[in-house]
Amino acid sequence: MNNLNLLTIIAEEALAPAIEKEIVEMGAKGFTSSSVSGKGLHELRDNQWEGENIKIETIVSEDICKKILTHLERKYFDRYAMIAFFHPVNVMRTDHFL
Amino acid sequence: MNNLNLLTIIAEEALAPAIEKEIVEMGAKGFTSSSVSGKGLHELRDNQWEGENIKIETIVSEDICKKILTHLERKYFDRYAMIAFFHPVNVMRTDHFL
Amino acid sequence: MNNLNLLTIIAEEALAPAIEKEIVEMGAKGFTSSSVSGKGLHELRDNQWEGENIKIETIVSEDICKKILTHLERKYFDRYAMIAFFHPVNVMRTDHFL
Amino acid sequence: MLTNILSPMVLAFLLGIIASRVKSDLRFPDSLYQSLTIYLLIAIGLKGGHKLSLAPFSDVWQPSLVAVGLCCTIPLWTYGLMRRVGKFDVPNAAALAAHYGSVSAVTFSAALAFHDILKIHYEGFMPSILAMMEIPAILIGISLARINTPSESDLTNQPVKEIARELLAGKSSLLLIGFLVIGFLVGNKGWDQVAPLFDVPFKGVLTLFLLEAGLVAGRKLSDLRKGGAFLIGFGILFPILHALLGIYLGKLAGLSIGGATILGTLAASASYIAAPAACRVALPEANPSYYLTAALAITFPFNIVLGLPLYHEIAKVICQTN
Amino acid sequence: MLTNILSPMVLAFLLGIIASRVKSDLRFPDSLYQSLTIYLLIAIGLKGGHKLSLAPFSDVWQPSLVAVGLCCTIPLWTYGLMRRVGKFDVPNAAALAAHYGSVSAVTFSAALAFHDILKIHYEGFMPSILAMMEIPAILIGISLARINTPSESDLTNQPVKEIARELLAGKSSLLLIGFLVIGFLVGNKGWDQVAPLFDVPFKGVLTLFLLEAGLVAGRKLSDLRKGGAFLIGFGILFPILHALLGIYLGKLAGLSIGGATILGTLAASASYIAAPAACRVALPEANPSYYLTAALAITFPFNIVLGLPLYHEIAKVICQTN
Amino acid sequence: MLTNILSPMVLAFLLGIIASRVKSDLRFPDSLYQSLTIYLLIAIGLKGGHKLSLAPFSDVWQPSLVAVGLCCTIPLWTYGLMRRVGKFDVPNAAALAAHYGSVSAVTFSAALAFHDILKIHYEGFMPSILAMMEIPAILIGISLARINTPSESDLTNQPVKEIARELLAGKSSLLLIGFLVIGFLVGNKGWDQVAPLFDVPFKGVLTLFLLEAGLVAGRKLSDLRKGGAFLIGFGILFPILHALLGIYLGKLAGLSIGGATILGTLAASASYIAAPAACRVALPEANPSYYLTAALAITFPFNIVLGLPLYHEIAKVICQTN
Ligand SMILES: Nc1ncnc2c1ncn2[C@@H]1O[C@H](COP(=O)(O)O)[C@@H](O)[C@H]1O
Ligand SMILES: Nc1ncnc2c1ncn2[C@@H]1O[C@H](COP(=O)(O)O)[C@@H](O)[C@H]1O
Ligand SMILES: Nc1ncnc2c1ncn2[C@@H]1O[C@H](COP(=O)(O)O)[C@@H](O)[C@H]1O
Ligand code: NA
Ligand code: NA
Ligand code: NA
Repeated sequence: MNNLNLLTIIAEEALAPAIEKEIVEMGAKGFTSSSVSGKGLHELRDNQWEGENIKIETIVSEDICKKILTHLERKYFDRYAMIAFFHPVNVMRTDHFL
Repeated sequence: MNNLNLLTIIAEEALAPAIEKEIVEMGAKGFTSSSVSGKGLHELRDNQWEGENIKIETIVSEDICKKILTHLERKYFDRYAMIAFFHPVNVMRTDHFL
Repeated sequence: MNNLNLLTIIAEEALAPAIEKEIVEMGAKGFTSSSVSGKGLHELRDNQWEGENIKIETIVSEDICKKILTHLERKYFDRYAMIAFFHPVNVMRTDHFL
Repeated sequence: MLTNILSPMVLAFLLGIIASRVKSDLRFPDSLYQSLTIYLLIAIGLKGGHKLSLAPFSDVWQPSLVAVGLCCTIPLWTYGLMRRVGKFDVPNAAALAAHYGSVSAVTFSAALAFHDILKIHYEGFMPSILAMMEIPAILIGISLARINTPSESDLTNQPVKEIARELLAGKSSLLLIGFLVIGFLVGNKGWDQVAPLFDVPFKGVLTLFLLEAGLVAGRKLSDLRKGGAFLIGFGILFPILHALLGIYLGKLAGLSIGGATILGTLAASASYIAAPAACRVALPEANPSYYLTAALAITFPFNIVLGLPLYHEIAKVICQTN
Repeated sequence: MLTNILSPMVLAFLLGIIASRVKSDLRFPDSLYQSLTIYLLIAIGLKGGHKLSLAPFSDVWQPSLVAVGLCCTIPLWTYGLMRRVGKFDVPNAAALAAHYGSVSAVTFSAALAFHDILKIHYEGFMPSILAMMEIPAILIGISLARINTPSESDLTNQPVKEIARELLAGKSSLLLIGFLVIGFLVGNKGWDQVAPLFDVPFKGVLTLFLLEAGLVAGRKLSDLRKGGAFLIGFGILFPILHALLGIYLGKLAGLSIGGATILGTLAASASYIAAPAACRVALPEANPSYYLTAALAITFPFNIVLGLPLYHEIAKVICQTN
Repeated sequence: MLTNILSPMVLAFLLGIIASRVKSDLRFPDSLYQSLTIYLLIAIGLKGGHKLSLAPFSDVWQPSLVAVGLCCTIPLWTYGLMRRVGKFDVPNAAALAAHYGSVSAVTFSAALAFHDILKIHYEGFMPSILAMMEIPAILIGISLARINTPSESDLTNQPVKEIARELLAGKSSLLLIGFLVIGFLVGNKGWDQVAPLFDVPFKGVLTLFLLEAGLVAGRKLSDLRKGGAFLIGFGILFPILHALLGIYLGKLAGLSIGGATILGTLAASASYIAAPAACRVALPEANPSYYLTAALAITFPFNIVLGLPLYHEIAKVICQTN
């Protein structure tokens, strides 16, 4: 289907290059990244000594969203500080993202 | 209910430590923060002299979302530059957030 | 209608002052900006030499959302690295945004 | 006066104001501003501590007493005037009292540079005076608001003791006091190790900082009308009054002309780093437009550009007549 | 030439290129890059202004005229060549014209350092020449595009006057011109206050900056093929031509060998701070791949590494034959 | 020992710890931390390269051999001990081995400063030793984990060769080795150009850096109980053991007292820049609480405050008895 989701990944910043590469390989047409700090089940991650988090947002079709999530789950979820979530969005120029 | 919301709080950065502490106390399992600038009914907030804003995002159940919003409203809304909004999201590993 | 949308614009940062001015002129009561990097159909935008992106978020009514999108499309979309998308959000203090 | 205006520091400040008036895209990255602040506080602290270690205690205690006296009383009359003459409400009057009772480390630095350039001697331990004057006035200002507000069991009303703790642990007093102690302890050998970074390029860094201060003050200028004529008058006349007092008492306490002028400048200056942060949290009902505009767009430029040479002239008169 | 390549500045630039080719995770934080830019512009301005205050006006006006002449004409023939030989469309040709007519402050700094190291005298007022040459070419480039495009009532077409205003108020010319004036006004006393920060460590900071420049240029190298052989040839041959012209005219205008070489280097250099920003806004249809690649990945490295010693040799020949 | 504790560097570190214990809001902006790291690595590299260019090769090769020998064997027994005595699982034991085999550039800098202050001579080429010791131990640690884990066709298991490449291209070794080479090549003339930025204010910058290190170490202190008594004992005793070894072997390899002490300090130090980053990616199952706490909250403070004077005394004994 062509409904578009905004998929957000928050992960240890050391993973940023790998994840960005992989989501593009799996079909995302682009992504937007920013540096964030945060806390979850792991330690507080808010400084450069111990590492901060990266927030990667990508607008993708439902299929690709699912594909990326499956991949992330298999490769990263058990081992790294990381969460991922998504919700539908309305975009201008749908074909930009497909 | 266990439906999860992404609750976003944008507030004067001086409030960050207090808000982060309080949302965790009220049951949020984690949060993600970043530094933003902005403008609303108060002055433009875009520099360190006058202060910038913090954006705090937390994925929480509907109950806790409501609880946090009630608290924020009571304690901060009239006195500080601050907004809060939320919308449902789909997550991987629901139990991570409950 | 008074349903509120969170409209997100990601664009070359050189456009930030213009876009921020224009969305306020078109009726947005506020906005929140942050510096992000990203990749889409244009080049990777992740450093100050070649320029990064700005992410502008504004909570607006459906009407104003449409108005802003039409304006962005006419003025910027063909010429600049830029995307825009929106989705409904629930806010505290609806009148803050109208 | 011309020597002051033609110093790189003051010109950089004016350039900053111009830049923001012509809507230049010149901006300092946030972290540069924060880094410069850290640098200035450390540099002031280290040098002050080093000089303090060389000064006999008998020289220090009297000026210290006077300084603490000044910063504890200035908020009182400032509050009174603001309430009665300025017709401000409690939180705004208290916030202004806190700001004008406290001190500005950058104005202080400019005063040091001013004296260095004119080769006028001043007491090296003045930074310890600066450190003493920062916090009390803020606490008094906030307490004034608490006393004069019908106490509700408000969940935002942090106890004053807690505020005091936060101020003491706050960035600016922690660095200032911490490095005063460090400068005091390390002796000449230690001082020589850090001087190339924290002393030699100090005036250059101050120039950079004042450029940034000018950028912000320039933007604030458009808020002047919000404050109105009263705030402008207050923001200029009160500093002069406080300077007079500081100089006079400084002289009585045995300070040199230079030292007295610097004490006067401290009394005249208004805090815009520690005080705004504290007031924002403890007095959220006070409107930053008032205190930030007064401190940053009126008093600070006045002190830097015209105040310093004026206070110097005043000090010359006072010290000669006595 | 070896002395140039073995300078810390050039080696740091090459290290930066290597780092980005081996995909190092070395990155400068954005705010460090911005801070270094601010530093360089202030430092160049202050020193230039200071030296200008020592130079008789009669020495300055002829080179200034030549400089302005150069930066107003270079865009014209660059545009023509790009349209006819390079087969570029209007916006791209105009953007390239703007970039090559304007100048690079970092290349300029490297030229100063080059001469300092070889102990070759040059006129101290050269930074004022740099300041003059920055903006006109950008305006001319943009105007060329406007003239040659069928005017639509486009809401993006900012009037050129407005662009001129923004460029003048823009970070780089504001700092450069502002601190030229400050350096001019403050005299020796003022200069001594800022020199420990803005003069003494200058070459070290330039080394840092060139490391970062190398990182970016290295990444751009992979875009070279997009530009193609024409752009590479242009990015090397035109600078040499412009340098020749600059040196020759500089000599006629009475500059020393060193001064003429620096004027030549300015003519040869392509802007990659002010021009890209302005073109992005005013000529969005121009593709940054072309102008950024040419300016940053071809001309800049060529000038820094090979151009400087080459221009120096050319200057020696020209100045001896005359 | 008092001279060490009363140095500005150590006091700043302690102030940082205090600041974080009293929950001060003092924070260094991320980009300041990154900038200081870049500065330190470049400064160490440049000076080391410069000094290396002045040293005869015959002086260098023996200490180099010893250094490489040390950093390749330390991980082996550390791993063994962690597995058997500490009862850590494979990834955690391997990560600790990687950290303690590798070295800390900041501890190294503190050791240089310590010797400078006491005016004790040491070999100028020590930074090249630092550069050699950084990476091998990390690779060995990671390989130990790979060898001792039942290999699954895991998509996260990067080949060790790839990890080696990333480490070599990684920020810290790239800057260190790159500027070692640059310092080596540029000669006295080049050194004079960069020394005002990269040598003169070095101790001041180190003071700033240690303040920040203290802030982080202070926060980590609360994690100490998670590590438990074993980790505390290990984090203090092993460094002393490694220092002893380093000093003794350094002496055998012909180093001066100062040089031997610095080699000992290197052996004693634990990496907390390169190693944590590498382990996080290559050994995600290892818990950062263990290795970061041990390296940053135990060994680093111990080395900086007590270790340095202790190793110096040890070196005096060892070098006199031989
Ligand atoms: N409930 C949550 N809401 C928002 N962000 C979260 C939440 N839980 C975790 N995070 C973010 O995800 C990162 C990794 O999470 P974790 O793996 O739980 O440590 C944290 O550092 C936070 O930035
Ligand atoms: N309509 C809006 N859309 C997005 N962000 C807003 C909006 N209104 C306010 N904000 C953000 O919330 C902060 C505080 O808002 P205010 O209390 O209205 O000044 C502002 O500085 C903005 O960052
Ligand atoms: N599919 C996408 N998902 C998230 N962000 C995107 C996407 N495509 C583009 N962007 C962002 O929008 C900017 C401009 O996009 P573009 O015009 O496609 O180069 C990029 O630099 C990204 O920051
Ligand atoms: Na005061
Ligand atoms: Na040019
Ligand atoms: Na070690």
